[in-house]
Amino acid sequence: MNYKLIDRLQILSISLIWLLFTGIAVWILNLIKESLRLHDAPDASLGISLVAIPVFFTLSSVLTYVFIGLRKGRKKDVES
Amino acid sequence: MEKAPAAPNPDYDLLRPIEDPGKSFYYIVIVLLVIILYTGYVYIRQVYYGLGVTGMAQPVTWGFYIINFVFFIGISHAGTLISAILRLSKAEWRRPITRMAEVITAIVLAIGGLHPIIDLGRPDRMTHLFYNGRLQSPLLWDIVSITAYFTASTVYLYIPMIPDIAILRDRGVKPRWLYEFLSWGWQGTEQQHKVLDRAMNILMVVVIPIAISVHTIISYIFAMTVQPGWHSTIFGPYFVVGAIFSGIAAILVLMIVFRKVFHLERYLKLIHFNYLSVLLLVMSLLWFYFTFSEYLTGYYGHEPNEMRVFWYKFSGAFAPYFWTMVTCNFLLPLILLSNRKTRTIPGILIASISVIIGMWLERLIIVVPSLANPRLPYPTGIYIPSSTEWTLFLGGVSVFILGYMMFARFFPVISIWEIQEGRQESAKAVTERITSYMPDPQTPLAKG
Amino acid sequence: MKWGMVIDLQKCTGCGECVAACKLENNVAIVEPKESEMGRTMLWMDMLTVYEGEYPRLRVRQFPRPCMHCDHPPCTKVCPVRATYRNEEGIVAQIYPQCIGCRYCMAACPYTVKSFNWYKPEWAPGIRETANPDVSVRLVGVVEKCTFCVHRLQKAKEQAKAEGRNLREGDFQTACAESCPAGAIVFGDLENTNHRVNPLSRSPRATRLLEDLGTEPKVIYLKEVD
Amino acid sequence: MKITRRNFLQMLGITGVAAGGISQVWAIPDKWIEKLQYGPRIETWKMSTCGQCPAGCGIRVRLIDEIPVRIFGNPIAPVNSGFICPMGEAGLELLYHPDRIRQPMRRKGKKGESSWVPISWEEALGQISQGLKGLLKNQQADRFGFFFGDRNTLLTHFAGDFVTRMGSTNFFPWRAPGINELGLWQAIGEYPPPSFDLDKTDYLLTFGTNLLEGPPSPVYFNRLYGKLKESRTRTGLKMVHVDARMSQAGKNATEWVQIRPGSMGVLALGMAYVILRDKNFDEEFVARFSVDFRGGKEDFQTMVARDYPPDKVFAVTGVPPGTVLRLAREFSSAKAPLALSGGTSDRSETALFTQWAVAGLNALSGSFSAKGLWREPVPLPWGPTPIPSINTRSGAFSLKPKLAPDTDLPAHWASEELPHLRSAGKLPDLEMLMIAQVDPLYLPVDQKPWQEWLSRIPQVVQFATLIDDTSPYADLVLPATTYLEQWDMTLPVPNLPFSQLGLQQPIVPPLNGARPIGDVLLALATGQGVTTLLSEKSGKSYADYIGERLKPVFASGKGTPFFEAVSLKFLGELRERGWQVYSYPAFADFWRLLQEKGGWWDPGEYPEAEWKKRKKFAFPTLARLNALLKERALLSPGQGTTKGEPPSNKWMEGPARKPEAPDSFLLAPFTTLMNMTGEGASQPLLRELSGLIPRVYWQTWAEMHPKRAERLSLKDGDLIRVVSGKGSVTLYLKVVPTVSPEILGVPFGQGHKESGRYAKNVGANPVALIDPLVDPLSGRASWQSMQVRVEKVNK
Repeated sequence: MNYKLIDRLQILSISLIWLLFTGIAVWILNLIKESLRLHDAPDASLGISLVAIPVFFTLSSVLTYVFIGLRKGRKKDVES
Repeated sequence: MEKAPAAPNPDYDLLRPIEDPGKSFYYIVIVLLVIILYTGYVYIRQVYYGLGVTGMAQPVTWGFYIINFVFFIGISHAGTLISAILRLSKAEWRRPITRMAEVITAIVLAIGGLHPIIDLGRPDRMTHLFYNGRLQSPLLWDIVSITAYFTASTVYLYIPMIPDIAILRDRGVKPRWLYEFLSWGWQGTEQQHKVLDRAMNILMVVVIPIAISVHTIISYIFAMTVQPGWHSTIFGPYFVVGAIFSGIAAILVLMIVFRKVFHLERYLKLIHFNYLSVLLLVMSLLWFYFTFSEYLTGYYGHEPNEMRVFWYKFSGAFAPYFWTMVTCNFLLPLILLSNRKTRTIPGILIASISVIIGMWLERLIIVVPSLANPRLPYPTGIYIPSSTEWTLFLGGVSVFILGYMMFARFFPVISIWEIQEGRQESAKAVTERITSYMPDPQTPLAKG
Repeated sequence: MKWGMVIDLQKCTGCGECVAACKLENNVAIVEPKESEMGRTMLWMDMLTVYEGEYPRLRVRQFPRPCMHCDHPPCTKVCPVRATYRNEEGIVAQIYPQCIGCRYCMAACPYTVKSFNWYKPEWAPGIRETANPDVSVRLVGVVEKCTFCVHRLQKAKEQAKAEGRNLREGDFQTACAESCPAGAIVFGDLENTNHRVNPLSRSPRATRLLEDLGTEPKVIYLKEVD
Repeated sequence: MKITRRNFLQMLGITGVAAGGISQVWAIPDKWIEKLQYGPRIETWKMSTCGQCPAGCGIRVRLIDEIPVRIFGNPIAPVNSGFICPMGEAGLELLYHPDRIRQPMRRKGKKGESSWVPISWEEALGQISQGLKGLLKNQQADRFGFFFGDRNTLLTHFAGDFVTRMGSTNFFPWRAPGINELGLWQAIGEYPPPSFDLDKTDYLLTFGTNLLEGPPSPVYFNRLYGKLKESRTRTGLKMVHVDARMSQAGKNATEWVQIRPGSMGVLALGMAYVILRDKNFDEEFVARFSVDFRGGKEDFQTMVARDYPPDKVFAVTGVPPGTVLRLAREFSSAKAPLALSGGTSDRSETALFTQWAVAGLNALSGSFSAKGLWREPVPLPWGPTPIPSINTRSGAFSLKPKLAPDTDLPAHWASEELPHLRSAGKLPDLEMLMIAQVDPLYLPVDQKPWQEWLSRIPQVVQFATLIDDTSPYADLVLPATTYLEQWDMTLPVPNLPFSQLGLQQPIVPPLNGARPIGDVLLALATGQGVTTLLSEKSGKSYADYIGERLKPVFASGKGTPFFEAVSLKFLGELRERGWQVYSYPAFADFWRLLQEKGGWWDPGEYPEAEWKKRKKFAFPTLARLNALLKERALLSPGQGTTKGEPPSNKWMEGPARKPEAPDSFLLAPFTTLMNMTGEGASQPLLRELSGLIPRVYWQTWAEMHPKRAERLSLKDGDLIRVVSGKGSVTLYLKVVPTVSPEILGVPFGQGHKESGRYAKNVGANPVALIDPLVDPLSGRASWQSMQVRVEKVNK
């Protein structure tokens, strides 16, 4: 089995997750912009974003942390 | 631990369902697939003709879809929340249970999350949410919180699974590439273990508030309106309690099923059921307490519109459902679980199923009556769900079953490495912990 | 500019003309009998009845019920896509192409004024083609409701612009106000002291539906006194 | 759901076929479609007059590229001044009705079968003139008859004229009698009766008269009620509605008095009893202008004193003595008391008795002496028009300039009794009957004899826009135009303080092969060599006939075309000074103005009622009533006093009308504004809104008092079967406190067997329950006193 490919895929997946979460963040910010433009209750929007965005990033960073951590923690003698 | 020991590990028969699933598995899958395909057809028909094919009308403009949405999301609180709490409180008996619970969460959330979309009159316009949604609408809050919860719980499910996936990989279970890909190169080194533990510690802390927020926000959908029976401050906690309540019931049912199907008596012992059912009993009492105070305040305030809804539930058209709910959620569990003789596997099974039914009824009773009794002098609305709605409900359930079966087909439903870890370490850890609770013998007491 | 309506229940005879006029003016679909039986009848303007006391002291109060066009509308707040909003002239408008049909606004409206297109609206051949050309026909799966005949406002504005003058009271009347035989429905600018609605809205008989909810409706009822 | 939906659409398709007689469903002309899509969207307005009911409201039609899109009220039409009613709104749905007949059709199969062969106009007209020729040749002109729904338009005169010119006298107009018509006819022998002015009264007592939901002019009276309701809070005007069902009239009155159906006359006389006892009656009027009040041994006073003490009245009417006393005293001490009878009181076996008694009450309490309260009927400048009449002795119909008080009746009273007259041998066997603007087999008439009668007439020709319940008994159905495609002229509405002529003009040319009735009649007449229908040689069409009739109006210089509102008073002054508001030197200008403005009106010509000039007011007495009963025996086969029996007034109180069993009720049909006469049912809008107030859309409902419902453990929305000796219908139950506990209110106007897709087999027709009872004095069919049983049906 092609370890290189799988390795690539793993990296790809983790980056996709980042993409997703940044996407969500951008979306929320955009909605805040909207609500400011239409001046209907941006406060609620802000509140949500303050909670939501950090949460998403914590999740993604935890994932990355594990991802990198596991790679670092490999035994050197293992053959790929 | 080093690499997998040569001696056949007793826990490896947990992998049996994965290594050879057996015929019956495929039969069931086929049946479920048929149901799901039919559901798909029914849904497409609904999209084609419009929501008219449902039983909804004015003034009851929300029906099964919203009810099931709330219900499924409620069930989802089984997993992550509970396992997180158990992990956090270092309850050692959690080890065989946690994963089952977390899987429920992941799958049910996916299903529940779809329901609002099913409920849309114009699903083709979903995209409007993205380029000009409005965060001031509780619906948007929901979308955000549910996405967060879904991702969080999947991560929380996945990370503790890595070692087991590695085991599968090492045993060369097909499809190899999948396990290779998912195991993220786990080899069980000290370092990796440290990383994993740290990650999990962070996650279990993060997950709990998210889980709670999700159901609180779902309750906001109703509580944010000024409708009688909805506009209530305790709806948030009320919903959360209900959710955990139904969640625990769901786990219990699943545990009993798996115990039977995969012969896991060695792992899922009576003690587990005992603990969980006590938890269920506690939640049942808590639920009753909330229900009681919710309706008492409404009744005592005696605001005419509130009362119209109130009587509609207590003695009106919805009385049968209401009292069934009370029986299912309170009386029956109380009787069955408070008494040691009936707190047996069958007793627990009955109690849990009745709780699941009861909680579904509760959602029904929250959604419909308030809509059916408008403030202005309109005639009381009627709501008779159509076959379409029933089918989609059935479909949702079968998707859940299928999903769970697929998971059980590819991954162990009981965390092998945690059990082993438990075997090897926790005994030691626990004794240490206990001694640490005890007063130190060395230092003599100061003489008075 | 704050458009509002005053309905004098002392004058209203409950004939239902406003309802008919509204349905035709706004091309509100007529659902088939089965649907109607399920409670899917669409009335932007509805006629509600309250029975007070018993014979011989029985009094029957009937009141027309358009959209209240609240100043603090509970419906706009919950809409996830801004398909309904309160415009700067105080009219709570619906944007049909925007609506995703979640029906949250219907659930949130304490006056239950909104209707939903459960099916594709159907008209008999001929009647569909000759519907009021000023009002778009709705699609399946969207929420609709009384708009204070906002299309007439646009026309009136253009007219006034073309004649290079300001909007006069008579220029913009809703279909119901225009057609009420008893003259019970008066429509106009609540802020403009020259408009009849302005003094009427301050009459001692003036009352609003479910005032205590703080939705501040711009439809004002003048109580029946006998 | 999907399936039922399909079915529904299919059902439409099929009815379309059946009704149209052609496989393809009627729609607007094809050339319009393109116009509607790519037209320049030029907006135009046309004035005309509404033809949905006899009120003659002015309408203003909005056209985009010559295509009507909406009907509004004509703001300068005095009768409705810009407002219209739901029926008026729905006009276009009638014009564009998908089931409208495109072609003349001959019935295939035998009478009573609704299956059709389309034929050409030529063929149809040929067939009719053949028939007529035959009759004229054999001197059998009297074998030709015309049953004509009188919409209070000039067309009625024209049709009558047509019949006479054909040499026949059998012109049978049909319409509901006007308010007070029956009673005042008996009392003073005048037709049309003097009219009242609601504006002038300070105590309005309506005996079943519902001015808000039916003729003469719902819009005018809704408007007036709005005004009165507001002003009464200051003026203290009292409005009392007496009826078994509250209805809009009762809801908008200050008081509603429950009464047993058909016993209103007794209440009126009961009030008279109190007034006489109090000696608080209009001495002067009674002394100077009335007969039979006192003196003579069977005078009014004795009868009332003997037979109508409050307790007896209570027994018959169910109105407590206290209420009778109070009403009587309030009424007699009012300055300008006004009692009206009509509406539901017309629809009982005691119709005429009631109206006469009410007229007596008016006379007694000084209503006729009140200043400006009563006014003379307005003579139009075009001189007397012959009145269709029936001679109660011979049973012969005829058109007369004036009715003979003792022997004649206005023909429309008796026109529901035609089959009976025939079977009594008073009516010749007709060879050819024309039917227009009325659907007799839907109306509350004695259905069976009607079907038999129509079945035995070899040539029944019907003018219709839609196949209706009568069509299956017609041999030939001719597609008639709607009021939006034809010329016509609506005549003054009785009881309005001005006379108005509303011009109906074609908003669009006749659609899809329909032709105006007037022009068809004209063609037929010329086909018979009869050209005298139009006096001028130049005349070609019915429009010219209208022109001719208008010439004298123009010449008289009276009145004026509609114009922007000014107060009647101011206008009166203008007229006194001989001013015209418009100047129209030539008739052509006058005609043009009429078309622009929508009609002509004359507020000035409205003198106060003169009692010196007229015949003395005859109070109802036992002797008179019993005499009348014999006199009119012809109209009421098998009713009234049997020979030898001493004259009594038992029958005047109608049969004992207490429902006996706990589940039995008195059926009380009523009409709604959305569907006054049943024609509304063909239009979807009205179909849906007919149940607006009870919120039972599209369905027919039954109104029951909460107490009774409770006892029968029925609740709102239940499905009930109403059973009478005659038949049974299934209805939705509406539990409302607005009906007396004894009755079951059922709306009339739904449950058509035909009349297009929207009406066909939707809802139920209470007529199916009604036994043919007749008011022996007027010949009007009664629908008030059926005993019905109610049983629950499981959905």
